[in-house]
Amino acid sequence: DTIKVGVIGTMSGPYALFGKNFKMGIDAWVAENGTKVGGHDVEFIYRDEESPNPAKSKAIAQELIVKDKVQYLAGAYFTPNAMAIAPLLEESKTPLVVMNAATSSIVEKSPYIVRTSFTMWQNTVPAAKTATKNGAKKVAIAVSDYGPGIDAEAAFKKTFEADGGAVVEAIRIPLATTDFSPIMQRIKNSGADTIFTFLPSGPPTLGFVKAYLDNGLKVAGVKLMSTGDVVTEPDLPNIGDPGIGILSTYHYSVSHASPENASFLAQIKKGGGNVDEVTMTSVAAYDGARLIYKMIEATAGQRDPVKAIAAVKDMTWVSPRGPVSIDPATRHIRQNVYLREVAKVDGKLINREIQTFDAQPDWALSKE
Amino acid sequence: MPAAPLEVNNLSAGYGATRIIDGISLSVRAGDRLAVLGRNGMGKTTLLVTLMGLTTRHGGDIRIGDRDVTATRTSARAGLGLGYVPQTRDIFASLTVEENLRTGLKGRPATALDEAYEMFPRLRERRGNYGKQLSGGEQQMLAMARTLLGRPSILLLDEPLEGLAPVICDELMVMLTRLADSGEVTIVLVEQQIERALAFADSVVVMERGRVSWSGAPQALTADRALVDRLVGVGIH
Amino acid sequence: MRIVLSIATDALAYGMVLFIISIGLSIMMGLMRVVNLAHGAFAMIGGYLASYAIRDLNAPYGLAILIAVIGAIVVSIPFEALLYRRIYRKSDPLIQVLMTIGITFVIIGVVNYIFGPSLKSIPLPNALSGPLDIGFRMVPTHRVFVIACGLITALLLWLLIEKTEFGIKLRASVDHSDMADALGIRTEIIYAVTFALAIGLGAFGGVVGAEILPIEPFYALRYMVTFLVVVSVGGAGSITGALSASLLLGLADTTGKYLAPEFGEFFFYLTVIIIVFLFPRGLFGRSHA
Amino acid sequence: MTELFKARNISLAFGGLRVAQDVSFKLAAGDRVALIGPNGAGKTTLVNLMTGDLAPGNGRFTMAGDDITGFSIAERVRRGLVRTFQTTRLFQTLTVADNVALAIMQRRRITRRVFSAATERPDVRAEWLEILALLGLDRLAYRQVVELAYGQQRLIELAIGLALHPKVLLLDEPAAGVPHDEAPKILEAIDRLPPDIAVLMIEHDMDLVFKFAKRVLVLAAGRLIFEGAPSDVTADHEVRRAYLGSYADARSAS
Amino acid sequence: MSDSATPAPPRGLPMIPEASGALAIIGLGAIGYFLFPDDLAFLTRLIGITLLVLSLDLVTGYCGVATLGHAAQFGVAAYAAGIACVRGVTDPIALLGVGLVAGTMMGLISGALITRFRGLPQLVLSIAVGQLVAALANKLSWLTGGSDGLSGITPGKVFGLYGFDMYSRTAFLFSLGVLLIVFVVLSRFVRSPFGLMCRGIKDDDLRARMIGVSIYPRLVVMYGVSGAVAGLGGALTAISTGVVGLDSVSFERSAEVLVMLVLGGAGHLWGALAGALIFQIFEHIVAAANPFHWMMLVGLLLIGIVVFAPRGLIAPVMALATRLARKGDA
Ligand SMILES: Nc1ncnc2c1ncn2[C@@H]1O[C@H](COP(=O)(O)OP(=O)(O)OP(=O)(O)O)[C@@H](O)[C@H]1O
Ligand SMILES: Nc1ncnc2c1ncn2[C@@H]1O[C@H](COP(=O)(O)OP(=O)(O)OP(=O)(O)O)[C@@H](O)[C@H]1O
Ligand SMILES: [Mg+2]
Ligand SMILES: [Mg+2]
Repeated sequence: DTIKVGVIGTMSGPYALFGKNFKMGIDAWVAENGTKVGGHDVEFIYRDEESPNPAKSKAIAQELIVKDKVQYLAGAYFTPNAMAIAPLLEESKTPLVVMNAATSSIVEKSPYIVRTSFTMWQNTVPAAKTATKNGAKKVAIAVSDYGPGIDAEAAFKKTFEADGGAVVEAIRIPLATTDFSPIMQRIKNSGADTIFTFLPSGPPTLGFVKAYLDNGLKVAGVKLMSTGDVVTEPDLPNIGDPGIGILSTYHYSVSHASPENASFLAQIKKGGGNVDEVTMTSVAAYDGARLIYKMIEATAGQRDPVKAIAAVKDMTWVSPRGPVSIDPATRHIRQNVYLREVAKVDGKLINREIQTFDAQPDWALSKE
Repeated sequence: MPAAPLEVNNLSAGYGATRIIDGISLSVRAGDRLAVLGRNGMGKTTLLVTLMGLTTRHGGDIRIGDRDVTATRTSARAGLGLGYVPQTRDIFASLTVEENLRTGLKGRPATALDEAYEMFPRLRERRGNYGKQLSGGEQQMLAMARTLLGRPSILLLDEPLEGLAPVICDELMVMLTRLADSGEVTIVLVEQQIERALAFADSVVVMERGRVSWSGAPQALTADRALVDRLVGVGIH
Repeated sequence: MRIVLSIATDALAYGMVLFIISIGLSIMMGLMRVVNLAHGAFAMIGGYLASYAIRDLNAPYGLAILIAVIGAIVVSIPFEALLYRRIYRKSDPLIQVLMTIGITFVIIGVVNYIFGPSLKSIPLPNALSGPLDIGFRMVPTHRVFVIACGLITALLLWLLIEKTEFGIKLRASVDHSDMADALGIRTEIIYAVTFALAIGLGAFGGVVGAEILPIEPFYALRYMVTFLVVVSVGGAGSITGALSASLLLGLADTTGKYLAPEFGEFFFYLTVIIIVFLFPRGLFGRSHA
Repeated sequence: MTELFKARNISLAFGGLRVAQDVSFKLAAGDRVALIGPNGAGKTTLVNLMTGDLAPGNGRFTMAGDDITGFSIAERVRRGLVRTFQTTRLFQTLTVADNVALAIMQRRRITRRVFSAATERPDVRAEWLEILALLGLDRLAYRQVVELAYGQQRLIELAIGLALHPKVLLLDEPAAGVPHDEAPKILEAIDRLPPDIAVLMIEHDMDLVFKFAKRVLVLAAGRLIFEGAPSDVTADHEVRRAYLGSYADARSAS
Repeated sequence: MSDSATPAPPRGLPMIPEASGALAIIGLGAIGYFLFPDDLAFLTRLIGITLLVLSLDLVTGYCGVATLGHAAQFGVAAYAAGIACVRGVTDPIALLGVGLVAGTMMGLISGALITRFRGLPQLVLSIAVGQLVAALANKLSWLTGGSDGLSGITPGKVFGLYGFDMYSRTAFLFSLGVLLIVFVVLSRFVRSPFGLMCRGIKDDDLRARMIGVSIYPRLVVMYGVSGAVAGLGGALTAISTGVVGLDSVSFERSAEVLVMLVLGGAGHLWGALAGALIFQIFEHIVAAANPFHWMMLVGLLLIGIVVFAPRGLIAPVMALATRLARKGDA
């Protein structure tokens, strides 16, 4: 028999790179572990969520469940799309492995959801701590004006102010913005010594960093601190040498030095993937596939979501990003977050890890 | 360019698949003046437009001088000396009067514009105005002048007197007669002012439902009002 | 005062980028009456070619611009010959929208396939990169370059369209293509040349504007609305219109971003509405007959 | 006779060009007036001013004693001021019948109805059939207007005008493009109108003007230079020179 | 004088349009329900969008108003229905009513702004109004859920009997019923004197004014009707999906439905119906077959339509029908 897994991701459209990464990660896992689990064939079926479009995503998920009879759902790049799928899970007894959507509350929408990606709180709290440690007194926060951005702003503000710092400017930038000159000017006038920013990876992030450099903020000594989304590895060549030294906190760097990561990247290359295009979503997908295999194994190929979720609820393993575990209370991944710095190594720009924050939970949901 | 003869052989054409003119043959000698008469909707305009190559041709052929132009592109026909003044005038609305005239120059120097202004002094006064601001009659003058500036050897006129004041009609007819007399141009005139058309032409065809229903000398019609009435008049249709 | 100057500087630079990219579309919409929603797609092709020329062929910036402009025109030729010709004359604008959206999708698909889904930068020469001190603040050097390019483009185009025989023939062909033909104007050539001009301008804008509107496969759709709005507000086909609309909208956008960024496009579109109500024919529209 | 329409001291200039200069006239019930004058004299512009398409720089219009200068186009039409266009303006993609039917239904205030079939309402149909038959257009009733010859389109302009049951009817060169010998059909149609309406016709076809008009207004360079009986107009030296040309001679000869 | 007999109106399809419309929709619905029972979620979504396309046809096809902001009516109604549901109004019929009212209001507002102008200014205003609504939907995230979407919409049973399930049977039949009623009502509406006058205004608005029509109020009313239809579509989508996202007010949505309309043939309800069905089914099939490069195929479809059926898909069918009818007369 064949157990089908429906993967919903951004396969076309402006975010196609990340959908492609879902596939690269899953392919890498399958290449290493085979297409059979305990005698059952596993087949991944890809569908395009394209953009934040909950109605469409729900129709796709429903079709996967009803028509293709998938036993598991996976993927979900955007939060609203994940939210739209959630109500289907219980009736259809289908677990969902979220491989990107980063709003904390998603896992609360259904007991059948586990997440292998990250949340904004998870990555931002270490950023705020770092800022304090590096002597930042006055910070300007600039985030994209949508769910994750607002999460990032709240997380930074809360942590940084608790440590005695002052937030002198908090700017919410619309997603469509590409010209950041006026924003830089405003930050400059605010007298901030450090900028904290989160923008979803893509054209805006590049524009932001360039505006930071070209408007003379770097020259004037204003530091830039961000979550890793702003300096994803495929963007680094575009930012170029002026970006060297930018700090970020993130759960995965393509340059992470570990045997697991090396073999993961080698596997991607072997499968025809381009290592320069690898982003965090491929790792989330790789680990997501691990969870799915585990669930299939635990249920012996039967549709039994309770048993399946129970089997992965407290899993612990070493991922290409480092040691991770699933938090049984939240079904969200607990992982190391790294402080990285853009550096040039062997003529190539990378995010060099310079400090590790061990086993970070989702700070929004966690009771710690 | 000296006047050229025009030969049309068994020409059929229309708009898309709809056939409007059906097997028309005409022969106009160089320097001749042919008047085309007929009631509304009989295909006069369609005939002229087909000569310019702007409809779907279903059959037959067209010759200018000794050249077969049946398959020639519209702009090239203009290059061969065919000049057309449409019934709807087709003024370039967003060009000024002067710019409109310049489109008709066909490579002649801009000083030639004075010819047009002499022909219609009214246009000189309005030279800086946009085409769409002109009165109906002014547009008619402009359309005529624009085509004449290109010194056509065959001139196709579709109701050129429509909307012109009687004095201007007089002047225009005088001018057209002078042009034709000079032997520089062959004229095909579609006109509803039958008396003026008959006085001007040296041969006449009457069209009915896309065919030539009568042809002959203008005198035959001038003399016989009843015949005119039957052919183009208020008869039953 | 400093703030005002500062905003004005940013607005001018942003406005000029909008202008350079939109003017090709303005010509296409105003003079050829083709609502070419694929304009951004050709600008994007220009951007990709320039990026490829600089990063993979090590071409200097100036040469890369040339390659981009000529390359985009060459790519556009089959589109012109096979597709655009069908929608030039008298065609319903809705049909034009349909066709040009289709062309956009196809170009996006092909570009995505060839160059991959990630963003492509166009590295600047040293002389144009980094900040430039203009007294009261630092501005990106590149912006100064863009402003100069914008002004020169505007002037040359104005001369071409308003003052030359070509401009007259073009406008005549658009008003009444049959009549223009009947006067001996080779309208199909006029159209082809103008099309190439519009595409070339788009590609040029795509390259020099890439710092603000970065080149990626969805460029063509992402900025479609912005270009359309700039052209319509300015009045299609008018150089001065496009220029003033770009500057005004650039100002609205920059001011909004500076003073209340969280409102996003709100002020931009509010300004659009106000301008339309004040100038119902576009700022300097070529009103169509 | 009751005065239906009055123009008082109307002036308008386009930039430097003064197209109406202090024009005043009256139209009374039963009037049949021809407005003639050289090309570009301002005749069409005057009609545009009367219908509200243009606003005068100066002067007032009154209809049945009410000042209508500030009224919208539609409002004036509803009061019975109806025009035809020199260059045809029709509903091009609709059929001939629909064009006339719309005018009829608008007049009868039934175009606001949202739930009844339109053109084929028996009462409406009877009316458009009659009008089209009068102008010899009935065979074309179900043809799309775009497909018609220009001369036929001109007659539809008139048909729409008639369908609106005007009190004051302004005809801008209704016979242009209609064969000279068929033009009387237009007069015939006008003759069928109720006798108490006023008709103002702009026309360059002098035969038609003389058959039609009981009074002639001559406009030149935006000024009314003559007002009087048709028989007097050919005698007026100025009018002969500026406008009539050989026609005057032909007419005085006959 | 003419001696010809009084002209006979050209004969149309053998049945009156309302009946043929109803039959076609029931037929298509039956095909969907019985032959594609696993695709009902998709078909339900399709019906919601189809209503938006029909609504767009009213203003674009019948009034000639060019708009790239029509999703505003749809989205506002979807949000209104969604918010009402989240706050306790769970009866689906009542939610439809909420959508209808919200859509109508939004339609009247947009119409009042947009139809004052023609041409490009009109187009750009429609974009601006649409984008303002989108910016507001994002800004008012306490009400709309912002970019996370408005979730948790769980409508009650239809007539208290049929609940919404995962297989979308109820949702599909419910939507189909709404579409049926709307289509029949609109068939009648567009042939009414009011509808015919709108077509006249589209052809030549000065001519319309010159027969005494005040066009502005009429266009605004038409926009209101159009908003009502779009509102039903939005409410249906909210009810059947259970989430409302920013996509429902987005520019992309507006552009997409315009493409569908033109593809089918603007100015015919059948064209709107055909365009909506064909585009969405085609997109659905190619997107499933090739999730990575389906866009290119859709692009090729659009180009193909312009090349082979430049007046939309429905025009050749209509021409054929007329030809057959004329032949029948002869
Ligand atoms: N674009 C068109 N498409 C289809 N049929 C047309 C078109 N233009 C004209 N016709 C038809 O062709 C026939 C001949 O039209 P044409 O314009 O040649 O007549 P005409 O003799 O010039 O009439 P008029 O004196 O009124 O100008 C008419 O029956 C008309 O309905
Ligand atoms: N919008 C405008 N701007 C500038 N000039 C205009 C405008 N409209 C009309 N004119 C000018 O006003 C004058 C009067 O035009 P009008 O159309 O009233 O003339 P007319 O008496 O009807 O002439 P015709 O008999 O030729 O139709 C013309 O010279 C015309 O060029
Ligand atoms: Mg004709
Ligand atoms: Mg006039």
